[in-house]
Amino acid sequence: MYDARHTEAQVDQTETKISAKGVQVYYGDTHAIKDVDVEIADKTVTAFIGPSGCGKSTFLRCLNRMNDTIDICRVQGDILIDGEDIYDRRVDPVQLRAKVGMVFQKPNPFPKSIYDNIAYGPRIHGLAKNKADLDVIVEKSLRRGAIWNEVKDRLHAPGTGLSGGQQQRLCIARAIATEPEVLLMDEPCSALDPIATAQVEELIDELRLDYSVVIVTHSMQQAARVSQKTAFFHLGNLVEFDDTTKIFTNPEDPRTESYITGRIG
Amino acid sequence: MYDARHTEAQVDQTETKISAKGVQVYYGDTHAIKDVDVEIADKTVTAFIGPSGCGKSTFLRCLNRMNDTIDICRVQGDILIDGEDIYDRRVDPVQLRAKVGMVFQKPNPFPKSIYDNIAYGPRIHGLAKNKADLDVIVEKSLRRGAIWNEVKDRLHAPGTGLSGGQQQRLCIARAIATEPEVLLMDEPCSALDPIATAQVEELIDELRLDYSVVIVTHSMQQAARVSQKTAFFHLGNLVEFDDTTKIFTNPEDPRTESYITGRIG
Amino acid sequence: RDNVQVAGSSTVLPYASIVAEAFGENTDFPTPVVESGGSSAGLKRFCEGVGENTIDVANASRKIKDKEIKACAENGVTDIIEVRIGYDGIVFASQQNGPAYTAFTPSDMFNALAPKVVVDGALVDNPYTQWSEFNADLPAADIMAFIPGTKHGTREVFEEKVIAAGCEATGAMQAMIDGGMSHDDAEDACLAVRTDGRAVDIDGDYTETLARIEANPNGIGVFGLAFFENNQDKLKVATMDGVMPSTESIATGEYPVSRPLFFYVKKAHIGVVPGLKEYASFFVADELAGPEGPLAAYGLVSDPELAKIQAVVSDEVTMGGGM
Amino acid sequence: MSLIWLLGLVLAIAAVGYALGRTRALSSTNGDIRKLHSLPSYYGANVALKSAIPALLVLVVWLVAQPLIVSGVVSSDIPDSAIPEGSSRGLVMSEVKRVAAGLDGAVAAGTMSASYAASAQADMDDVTKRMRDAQQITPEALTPEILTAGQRFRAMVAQGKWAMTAVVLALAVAGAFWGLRESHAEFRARNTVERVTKVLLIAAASLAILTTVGIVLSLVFNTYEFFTMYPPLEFFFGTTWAPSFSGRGGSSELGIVPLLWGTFYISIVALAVAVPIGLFSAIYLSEYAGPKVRAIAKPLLEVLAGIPTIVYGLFALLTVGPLLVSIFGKDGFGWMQSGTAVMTAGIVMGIMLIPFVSSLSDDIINAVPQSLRDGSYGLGATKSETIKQVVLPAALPGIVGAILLAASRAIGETMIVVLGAGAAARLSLNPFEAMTTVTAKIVSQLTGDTDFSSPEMLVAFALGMTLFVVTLGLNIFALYIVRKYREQYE
Amino acid sequence: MTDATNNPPRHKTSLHTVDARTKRRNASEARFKMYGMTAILIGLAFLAILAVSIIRAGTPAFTRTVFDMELTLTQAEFEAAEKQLMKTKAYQAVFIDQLSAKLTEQNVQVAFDGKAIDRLLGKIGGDLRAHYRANPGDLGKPVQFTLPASSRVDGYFNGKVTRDTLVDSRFLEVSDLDLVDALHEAGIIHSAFNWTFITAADSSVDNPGGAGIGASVVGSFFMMIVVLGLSLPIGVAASIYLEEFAPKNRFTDLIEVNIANLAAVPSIVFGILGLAVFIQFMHLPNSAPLVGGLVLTLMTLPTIIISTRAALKAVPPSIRDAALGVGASKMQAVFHHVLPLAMPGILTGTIIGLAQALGETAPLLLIGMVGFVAREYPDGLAEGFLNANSAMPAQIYTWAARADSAFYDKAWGGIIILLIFLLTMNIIAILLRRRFERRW
Ligand SMILES: Nc1ncnc2c1ncn2[C@@H]1O[C@H](COP(=O)(O)OP(=O)(O)OP(=O)(O)O)[C@@H](O)[C@H]1O
Ligand SMILES: Nc1ncnc2c1ncn2[C@@H]1O[C@H](COP(=O)(O)OP(=O)(O)OP(=O)(O)O)[C@@H](O)[C@H]1O
Ligand SMILES: [Mg+2]
Ligand SMILES: [Mg+2]
Ligand SMILES: O=P([O-])([O-])[O-]
Repeated sequence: MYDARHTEAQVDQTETKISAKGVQVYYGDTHAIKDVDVEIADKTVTAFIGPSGCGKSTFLRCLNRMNDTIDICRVQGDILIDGEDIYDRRVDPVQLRAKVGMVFQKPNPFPKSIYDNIAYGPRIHGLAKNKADLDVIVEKSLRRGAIWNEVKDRLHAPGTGLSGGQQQRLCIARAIATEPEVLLMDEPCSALDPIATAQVEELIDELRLDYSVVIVTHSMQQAARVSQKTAFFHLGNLVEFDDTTKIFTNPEDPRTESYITGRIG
Repeated sequence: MYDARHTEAQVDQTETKISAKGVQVYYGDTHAIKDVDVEIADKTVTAFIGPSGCGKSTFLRCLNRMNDTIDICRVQGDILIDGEDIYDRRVDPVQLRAKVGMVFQKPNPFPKSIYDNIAYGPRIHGLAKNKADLDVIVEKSLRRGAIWNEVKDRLHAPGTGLSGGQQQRLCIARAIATEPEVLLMDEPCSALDPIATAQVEELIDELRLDYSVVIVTHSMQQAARVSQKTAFFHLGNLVEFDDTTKIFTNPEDPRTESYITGRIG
Repeated sequence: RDNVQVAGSSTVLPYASIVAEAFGENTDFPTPVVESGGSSAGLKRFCEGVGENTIDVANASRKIKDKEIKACAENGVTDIIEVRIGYDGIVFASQQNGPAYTAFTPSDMFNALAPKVVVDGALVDNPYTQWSEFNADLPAADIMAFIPGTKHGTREVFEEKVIAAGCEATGAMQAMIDGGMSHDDAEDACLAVRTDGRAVDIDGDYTETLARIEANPNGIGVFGLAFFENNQDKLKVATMDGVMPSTESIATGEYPVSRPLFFYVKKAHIGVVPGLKEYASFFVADELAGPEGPLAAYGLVSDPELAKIQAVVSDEVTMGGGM
Repeated sequence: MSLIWLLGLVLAIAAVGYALGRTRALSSTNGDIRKLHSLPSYYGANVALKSAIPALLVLVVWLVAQPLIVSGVVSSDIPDSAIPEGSSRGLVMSEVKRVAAGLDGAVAAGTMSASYAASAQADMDDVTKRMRDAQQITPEALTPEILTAGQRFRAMVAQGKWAMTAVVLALAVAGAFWGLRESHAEFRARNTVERVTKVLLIAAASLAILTTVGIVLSLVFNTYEFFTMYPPLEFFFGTTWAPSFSGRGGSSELGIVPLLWGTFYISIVALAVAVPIGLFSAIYLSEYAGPKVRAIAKPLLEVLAGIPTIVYGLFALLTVGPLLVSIFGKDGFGWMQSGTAVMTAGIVMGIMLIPFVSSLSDDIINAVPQSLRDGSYGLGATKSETIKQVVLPAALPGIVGAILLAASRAIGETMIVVLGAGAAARLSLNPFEAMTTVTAKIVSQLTGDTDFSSPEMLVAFALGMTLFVVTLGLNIFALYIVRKYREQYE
Repeated sequence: MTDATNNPPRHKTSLHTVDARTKRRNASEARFKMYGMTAILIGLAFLAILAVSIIRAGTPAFTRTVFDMELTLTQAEFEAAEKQLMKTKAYQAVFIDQLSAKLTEQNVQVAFDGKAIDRLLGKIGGDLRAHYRANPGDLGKPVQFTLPASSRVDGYFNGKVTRDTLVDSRFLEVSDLDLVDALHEAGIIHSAFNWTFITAADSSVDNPGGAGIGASVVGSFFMMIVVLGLSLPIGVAASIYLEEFAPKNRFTDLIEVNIANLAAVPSIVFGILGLAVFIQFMHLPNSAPLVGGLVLTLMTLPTIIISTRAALKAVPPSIRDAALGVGASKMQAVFHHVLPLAMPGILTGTIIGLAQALGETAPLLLIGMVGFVAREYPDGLAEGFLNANSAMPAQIYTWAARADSAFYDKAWGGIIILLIFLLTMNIIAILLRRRFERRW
């Protein structure tokens, strides 16, 4: 049923967008990410998989320095985006985050109207010249987030009054409204039904044409469907990182194999 | 891989645990649940499926009167548990909720230690005679919630410092710690990896021996695996309610069929 | 700055306010600003120096102390004109409907309020709970006196002119000296007031004393004469040593408990601050501070030597004699 | 040009700069906002800030410095002979200033020509008369020295004013140009503006430090002075507070212990009233009451914080005191002698403090996310259990803050203490006895009749200083408690 | 997963019958709720008691007894009066003469003399002089005057002075009351609403009839403008810095403790500081509302900072994450999202802080706003901030200390005005706060 895709297409060697080297993350004394090296290619969808608590979200949050907001969190190692170290003192995390958008694991709409939730990013980035422009952006984002039909009549109702899945899609729409170059999505479909999931996957596929997308997912099927590269994390280690097809058909590490066959958790 | 189950077993006619008649729910002017009749049997797992925003959570929250806490929410119709109308004025929602436990869609651990998160329910219901008793309950609940191994060394760390999936399992453990007669679970496995999901499903299956479980899920496979009865909601209507096998193999309503085959969302 | 600035004693404030208002209404100078805040605070600001941002006049309910004059001089405030405006009578009054407290002597007050009194020739802890216990002429009512707190200058007058006098008269002072105290120590010890709650310090104003008396029928309070006269319908006054307090008896010195009131003028500001000298002479003019003037009408005991004081002001005679 | 005008002009330049900066930035990318580093308004704000802030800073500094400099120069030019005995250079200067103002006034009223005012030297009487005609206040006897100095003063002030106007406007324009030059697409306008904003925020926060420094400075010298006159040991450990009049040989006993005890005791009673009532009110308002009740009850309770303390004092004296006496006095339990007591003041103060606890706590409780409550209800907890075990712990820092604020207020209150608890310092355990507080004594010693360089007056500063240190200790302890028990949600 | 069966499910219970434990818990719930309700009721009851006593004690201030009479002042009398030192007394004498003449003419049956009339009159000379100085054209013409009676006559009209309790004194004698009755009958004196009280400035201690709170309302108004204009922005800015931007270290802890500690500094100490810094160092004028406002600002800041910080802390971090995640800067996240959500707490702090500032007297004592200060209305803004003025609490405080009990009524009347001022001031904040309140 998931047909209209570009999946099989270009897994050719595009340039590296993000490259992480020797990344270590500590929460206080807990060592949450242990020496992770990873290269994320441009115009590619990379999936992070691994058992719950293995550090996927933590690593994802390193990529746009969202971990800065957690007091006890310390990050070591180098993360380069387009060859620039994002932890460099000259880097403005704000610009970084404008470039690297994020959908959080727990949907967190602003306690504002649905419209304002979407319009906020474009407004602060000056993406719209006028109100009409903004309306267009909001509608387009909501459509791409596969939620337009459900909310078009209540754009000015609060975003917090939506159902779980609707909030999740609202957050996806909010993230793409600012047109980031890299989009980090932490389990974006966890609360979505198959149809909505399919629409979001379609969106991801479409985004891949221009951007780089990193997605955390627990659904092996989803990873297989949307990603070209897959990284498998386990207990804070990056166990294996390779082409998705390779990982799912012929993993090198025994742990990877056990995980995708459902033996370790 | 999901083998050690009692699934095929007793789908025999057990007595009705919950019966809802003509339930209508409004959020302000929005009509979220439209005239739903449903009978939920004891010692059975009932799955609610349906596209995002169709009213599953809303209906679930009616069953233990959690909707009381939303100001703008109005509930009409009768919901009987063990033949008693839960919206009766004599009914104490507190007792009701002790009897009908709930796992929320968004994990909401208390800002307390992991231990206290679990111990909270048993403490207020007086389920433990002493500290040792409580320790036993906590450990057992965490084990059943499939999270013991991950947190056993940090029982006194805050529950809010857990990963998304860990929080979800913590909330499951918290709900079963009070041993409710009915357990309502709103997408309990949305943030879980397959192994953890399997463990939770095992738990559900085990709970079914004594209790009645209602689970909201977006995964048709999961519904098929764990439930004996399935209700399909669409746009606030209960479209079809029948044995799970029936729903998934031979649905009566065309909408159900389209949904399970992935055509409407 | 074109107005006269005055600060200081809250006891002098009422009189100063009458003068200031009249000064504004009767001359073309702006109404002076009169701040309250206590003699000490007023003098402190007075002595901060000369110049526009310091006050011109300090009101005080006591004479300026030598230490203060010295401090003033250190800050360049050297020529100070001292102006005595009259006397403040201090009276003992109680509720109209209360017990018949009509006549006291310093001895009565001492017996009632001292921590140690002489009973049968021996100095003992004050055993009295009722006035009649030591003076059969006084009513058999519980002792309860509201006396000025230690922040008030009135307390000093009360201690010196009433308690100390009583101490000597009852022989307590002699008893203390006999008991081995030096004369000075005994004098100090004489001023103590019992602390078991029968003598209540009032740090607030006379209105507070009045409120306490109204709430407490047995209470006897210490008031200024002006305050008492304004509230004669609520209070009845007692004689001291047989003398009824009044402006006349105080002016003649018959009534023992009173104190002089002053204000101090910075000579250096005269001629610089417009209206300063006019204000000072207006204050002590017969029309105001004289026995027929509004200050006396309000309750100030006019200074019998007012003419001398007027001369001091008009000649700008500074303290210590210099011109 | 008057100050208001100058200020207006600077602001106008800033406003124009804002508009220009915006458009210039936009035009640098041909109207494409997306190519700009920051939103156009940030470019505008950058220009506005660059033109306004330096100009205004210079303006303020100038306004402070010019009078000092001009006075200094003019005053040093006055010959010593022109200063009458007993007067001072400062006083003569104020006369000079008055003459300058008089000349200004006379010119404005038309009784003098500008040139006459600037240069007249010969006829003092004529100058005086002309100033009087213009309703100006004049010195009694105008001397040539003073007139010259006055004219000099006037001239310098006028020059200074022109110079200031010129410098300030030039700075504003220069700043605007600087900002405008930067208004191109690559310039990080937002970062610049935010850096300035942050500096402003830091400046605001430093004000608290400055205030503290100011308070400590204004207390510490007099405190030191006090300790040179009175032994510190007796002050800190003396158990009697009995100031007497310094004229009488300094037999005062100034022990702080009874005052601290009274402060502590009265505050405890006040908090014992305010905290339960306030906290329960807050809980009721935020968790139980409907929006209507809440909308009315909360502001009404807040009125309690705005009633002048003198009313509370009288309420204590006239209503609560007698009431307590009738219960605990001779006719009742016999513990209480008169209406003034720790209890009276404490209870009334507690009433005043209710809104400090109730309103602030209510806001904080209200801010606890609903999902936490849902989590607890879902487990079958009652509302009160939820509140006690989930909501209150999550709101703890705010609630402790509110209680501290109430405690602070209790410590700092005087009027209620004076009228409700009396003025006598006493060390007793019986809450039905009169006592007094440190603050009440600070006020009464400061406003009293005693001589201002006596220990009886200076002790007020030592009391203030001690209280400051003691409350600092309490606050550190409170911070520690909050840190220890804080439950951070999400 | 085996041991489920070891633990048989609890006995099924009916929802309609409440088990013992639940009963106990519900009882405790009911108790808890009742405590809450009781707490509110206690608070409101205290408020009601205070309000009733304030209103009861304060209403007399709003009425006064006045003489209504036509007066003709000749040029000669005017000139004679202007020659005196106490000119106002001469005007008063003229009024008394003409009133005596009128009474004789009307053949009033009560014995009276000039002194008796003088006792009944308030201090009116000032008003008369001011009138004729402003309108010299009225000389020689009859002019209708409405002038205050003495405070004792006021007391007689509102029942505070009765023939039984009155003690003859130079202020009033019992026989004078007959004259009052006669004048009342003749329509010369009557009660009227006391506009003077609302509009006038303070008067001297022997002139209660002329006393008003108006000028000090203006003083308080200018002070509150300063307090609001400075303490709210500075307080919020400081809180934002400390809560959102400052590195969390010993130094910020120090600041935090410090601010909390500032709240405990007795207000008079702020007066000491204000005197030293603003008046002695910065040479701002004495008794000026600007200085008062600055001192009160320092005093209000801790309240606002403490409540703002608490409110900022209470905003869930996920909101900040959401904003940062779409590329907002920290500054934007704070100003666009966190601050609006913290608004109710900020406004509460403002309401309480301003209420406190509005009612504070002690620090004003040291910077010269207590005493006999407010005499004229300022013309214009600059004067409003810089001219000597009093403030409402200071005015109330001085009135309450005065001997004539008529001022006591005025003090209570002043409190009513102060509370009205407070409510007006707060109403905007209260409405705003309601708009910002929300749960998430
Ligand atoms: N608090 C609320 N206020 C207003 N509308 C609400 C509120 N909660 C839910 N709704 C609306 O009610 C409808 C049903 O919501 P509900 O949460 O029950 O959906 P759901 O089936 O659980 O969806 P999902 O799978 O996305 O969680 C949706 O349209 C939703 O927007
Ligand atoms: N704020 C925090 N403080 C302390 N420990 C944390 C915090 N956040 C995460 N951790 C710990 O770090 C580890 C990695 O967490 P992370 O959230 O990255 O897991 P995850 O792979 O995203 O899991 P999930 O699939 O359940 O979301 C976990 O053990 C978690 O408990
Ligand atoms: Mg995660
Ligand atoms: Mg849902
Ligand atoms: O205010 P006093 O100095 O007169 O007490």
